[in-house]
Amino acid sequence: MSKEVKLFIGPNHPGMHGNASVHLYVEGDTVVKSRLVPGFLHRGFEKLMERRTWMQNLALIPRICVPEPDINEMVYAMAIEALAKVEVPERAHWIRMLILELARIASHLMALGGIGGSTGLYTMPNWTLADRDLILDIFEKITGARIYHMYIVPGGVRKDLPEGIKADILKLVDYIEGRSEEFENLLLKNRIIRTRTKGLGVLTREDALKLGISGVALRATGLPNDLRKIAPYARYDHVQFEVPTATEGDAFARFTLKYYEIGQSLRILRQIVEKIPDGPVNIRISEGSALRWKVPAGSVYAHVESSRGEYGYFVVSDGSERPYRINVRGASFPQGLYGIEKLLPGTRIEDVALWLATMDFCPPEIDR
Amino acid sequence: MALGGTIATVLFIPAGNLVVFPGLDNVFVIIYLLAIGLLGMAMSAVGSGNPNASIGIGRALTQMLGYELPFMIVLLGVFFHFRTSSLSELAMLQNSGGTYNVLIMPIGAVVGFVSLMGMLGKKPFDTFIAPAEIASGPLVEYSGKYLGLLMTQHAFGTFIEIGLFVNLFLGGGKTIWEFLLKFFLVYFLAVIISSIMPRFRVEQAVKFYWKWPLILSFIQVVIVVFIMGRRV
Amino acid sequence: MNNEQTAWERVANMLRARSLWMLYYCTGCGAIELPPTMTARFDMERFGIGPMATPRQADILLVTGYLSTKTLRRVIYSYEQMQAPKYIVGFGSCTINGGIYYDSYATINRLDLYVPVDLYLAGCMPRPEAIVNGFKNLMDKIDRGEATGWKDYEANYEWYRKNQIDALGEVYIHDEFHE
Amino acid sequence: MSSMNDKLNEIMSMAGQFTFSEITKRQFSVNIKSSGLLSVLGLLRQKGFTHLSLITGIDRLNDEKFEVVYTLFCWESGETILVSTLVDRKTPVLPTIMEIWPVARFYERDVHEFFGIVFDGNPDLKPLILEKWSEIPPMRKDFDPHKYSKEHFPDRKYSADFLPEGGGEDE
Repeated sequence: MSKEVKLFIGPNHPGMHGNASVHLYVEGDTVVKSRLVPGFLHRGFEKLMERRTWMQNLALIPRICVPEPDINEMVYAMAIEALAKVEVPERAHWIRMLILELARIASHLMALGGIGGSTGLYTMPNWTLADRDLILDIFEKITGARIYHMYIVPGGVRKDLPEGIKADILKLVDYIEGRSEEFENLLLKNRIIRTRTKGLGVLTREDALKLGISGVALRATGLPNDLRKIAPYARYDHVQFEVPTATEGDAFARFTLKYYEIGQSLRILRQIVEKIPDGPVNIRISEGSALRWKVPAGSVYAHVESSRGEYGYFVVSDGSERPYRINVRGASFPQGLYGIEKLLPGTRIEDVALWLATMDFCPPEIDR
Repeated sequence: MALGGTIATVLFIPAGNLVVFPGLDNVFVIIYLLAIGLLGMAMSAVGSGNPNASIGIGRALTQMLGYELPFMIVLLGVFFHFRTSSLSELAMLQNSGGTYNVLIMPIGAVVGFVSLMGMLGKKPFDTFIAPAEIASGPLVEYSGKYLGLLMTQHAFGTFIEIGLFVNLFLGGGKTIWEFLLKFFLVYFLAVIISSIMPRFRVEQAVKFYWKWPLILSFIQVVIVVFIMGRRV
Repeated sequence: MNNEQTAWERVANMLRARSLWMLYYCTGCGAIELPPTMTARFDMERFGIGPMATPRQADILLVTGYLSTKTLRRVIYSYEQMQAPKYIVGFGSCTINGGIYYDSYATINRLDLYVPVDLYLAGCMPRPEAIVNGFKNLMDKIDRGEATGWKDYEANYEWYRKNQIDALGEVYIHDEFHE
Repeated sequence: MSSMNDKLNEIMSMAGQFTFSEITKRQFSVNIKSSGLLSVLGLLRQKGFTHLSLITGIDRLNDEKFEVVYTLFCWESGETILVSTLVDRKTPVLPTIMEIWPVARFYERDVHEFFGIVFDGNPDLKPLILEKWSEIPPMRKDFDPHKYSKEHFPDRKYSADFLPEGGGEDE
């Protein structure tokens, strides 16, 4: 029995996007046992949120998960509106959907860049991150900030869209669609990437459901489970788009789905720009100054389809100015902790970084 | 030791008309000395105790297994045809005969180039210095002066391998400038290919080497032995 | 404290400043701005700064934003593994005085009690332009020979170690694998 | 939707005493005693609520209780059910639901670490996120992070002169 080597794909490792440590027990080149040790990015969000008023939390919540901060604001706003039984003006719904879809494309581009990085294809990250920057420019025009926008507030959206933004968005959509053919040649039709990811980390449908995995990994096993279709929020029921699925459930299926989802999101963006109505963009949740809002007592679970899967907040309010308890459910919690323990054994060392990239696992969601 | 072995090998590569040891530049001498350089790096890396380094060395040696086989077979074909194995004579024969090996043995040249990519550790086959997985493999524990030594050793290695390829297949060039020009062209081609290729896994690399290049090299040898016969 | 540099040291500093290698280790939320800084749009390769995988071969350690106690331990490991002329760049206000997590039980409030910081970058996640500008300042500082954080880490090592022990209990974990 | 309610009522009646309320048109919350926990969750799983989204701990300090909420989601109908139970704060012990949802092992480990609720039957309740934590579980209401942060992590003293006379270090 050859010696079992203990190996860290530790916090300080180029293959690891973010900050978590995977402990591998390796025999020869194949992983025998693997375990995730999270907690490196733990800041005690849930405790901090209980010490701040509802409006102060707005500055705190986008900082939970870094590649895609807007879903936090959206879920926080949806939970408060559900508790306060308040209906957001029509235009705010459409603007929120616009922000979420732009964030999804940016996050997917980042993930595809990560896949290129871990297989050594360094032209891929250069391309995808350059395109992602164009999206961040549009975010800057709309919200004033690149990454943390704090734009979706309870009761609608902070301010209206600047003029001329529709033209910029259409220009961006055409540009990214124009580049899709180059992306396909470089990534999807690339024979070496195909041989490396075919059959890597195969996830069967029962395993996915048992593990509580959601998002692209679940859709790669054939189930078209997308919260935007099953439990539509904002105005997703007024927009046509399909949910791409595959059947193999391996790494290759996962990142092709990510790529096709970018195409779908571009389609949604076009429809949003056409159908967005005019009108007010936000209303007040309760009277008094924004810092002294009181949300009626109750508890609600609001969740959204993020680029990695189901992302939700469980918000409990006791009617005071500060939330009583907020619990964050990241999509990477089951994929990271249980997925790594159950699915990694059997793969080779070179593929661990690639597996993490295709599973798109984001450590701050686990540590909160 | 690594650097010493590699510098010793460089002396034997004829660069155009600059030949250091006229009589001794036999291809087998070069292949033998090249191994010393790699072994030096291997032993010092494994000594560093970092598991990443030993995995990197394991990969480098298995990959070496991969590309040596087809490369050797093609070399035998060339020696059989030209009836000599000394590099400078080979270069001289090609120049006098006016035809470069790459024209009369195109398949051999392709196999030579593919195994050259393996030797240099260019992108499709650079699993042993893969930064994303094992944190730049054997070089993981080096820094400062020692890293500098290893970098120069790698640079010398690149010069040897491409010089070998240029002499064997492109006629080596009558003057030093012509040799350097060909050297630059071959290196440039290798870099272009490697910039759009992701990385193979080690066993995939070896499987690839033992599938296409091996068959091609056999075809090459068959052509050389039966059709072209021995050169007069 | 402008220290006069010997001729050799000035040349060494000049060369050192031109090829800084950045340790590819995202310790906090600011790390999301590093990929755009490294790739095509805000390319920092122009300044000779490139990502490096191992602490052994890195010169700059980026503390990008808040630092939880668990990560502080690993930052200390990495910092001590790095070779002598090493510099630490602190991102955002979380490294200066706790930032938005001033009252969190898991993040430290002041970075330079534990490791010497050579440069602070402003911005709650500094933008890529700010990062590149910050690296430019760091390079000038190295040229002038003022970036000597690592020297006073060795000089008053006990003071740093005492602070680290206060915050972390004990720095080196034995059962790293939590058997 | 109403068919959903009758189906729910029929399950609930089997599980004994419960309070039932509807939060939004696709979300219901059910409060049951901890004894009926396993049976109700098993039943709900057969009824299509296959996805366990979350296990949340809430510290009801003033009435000396911990509340644990299981969030279930049904992929087909898109409905969410919040099954919540109360458990005494002094001896918080709950049965584990690992047999029904294996992934619950990590949610329970997380809740155990932050609240101190023991889930018997869960093999590894080791610390998951915190390292070398000697205080009481941090998410309990009686733990003050600001005081802890002041003691353990000294910060920079600012002599800000713009503060009004009355102002000063906040609480």
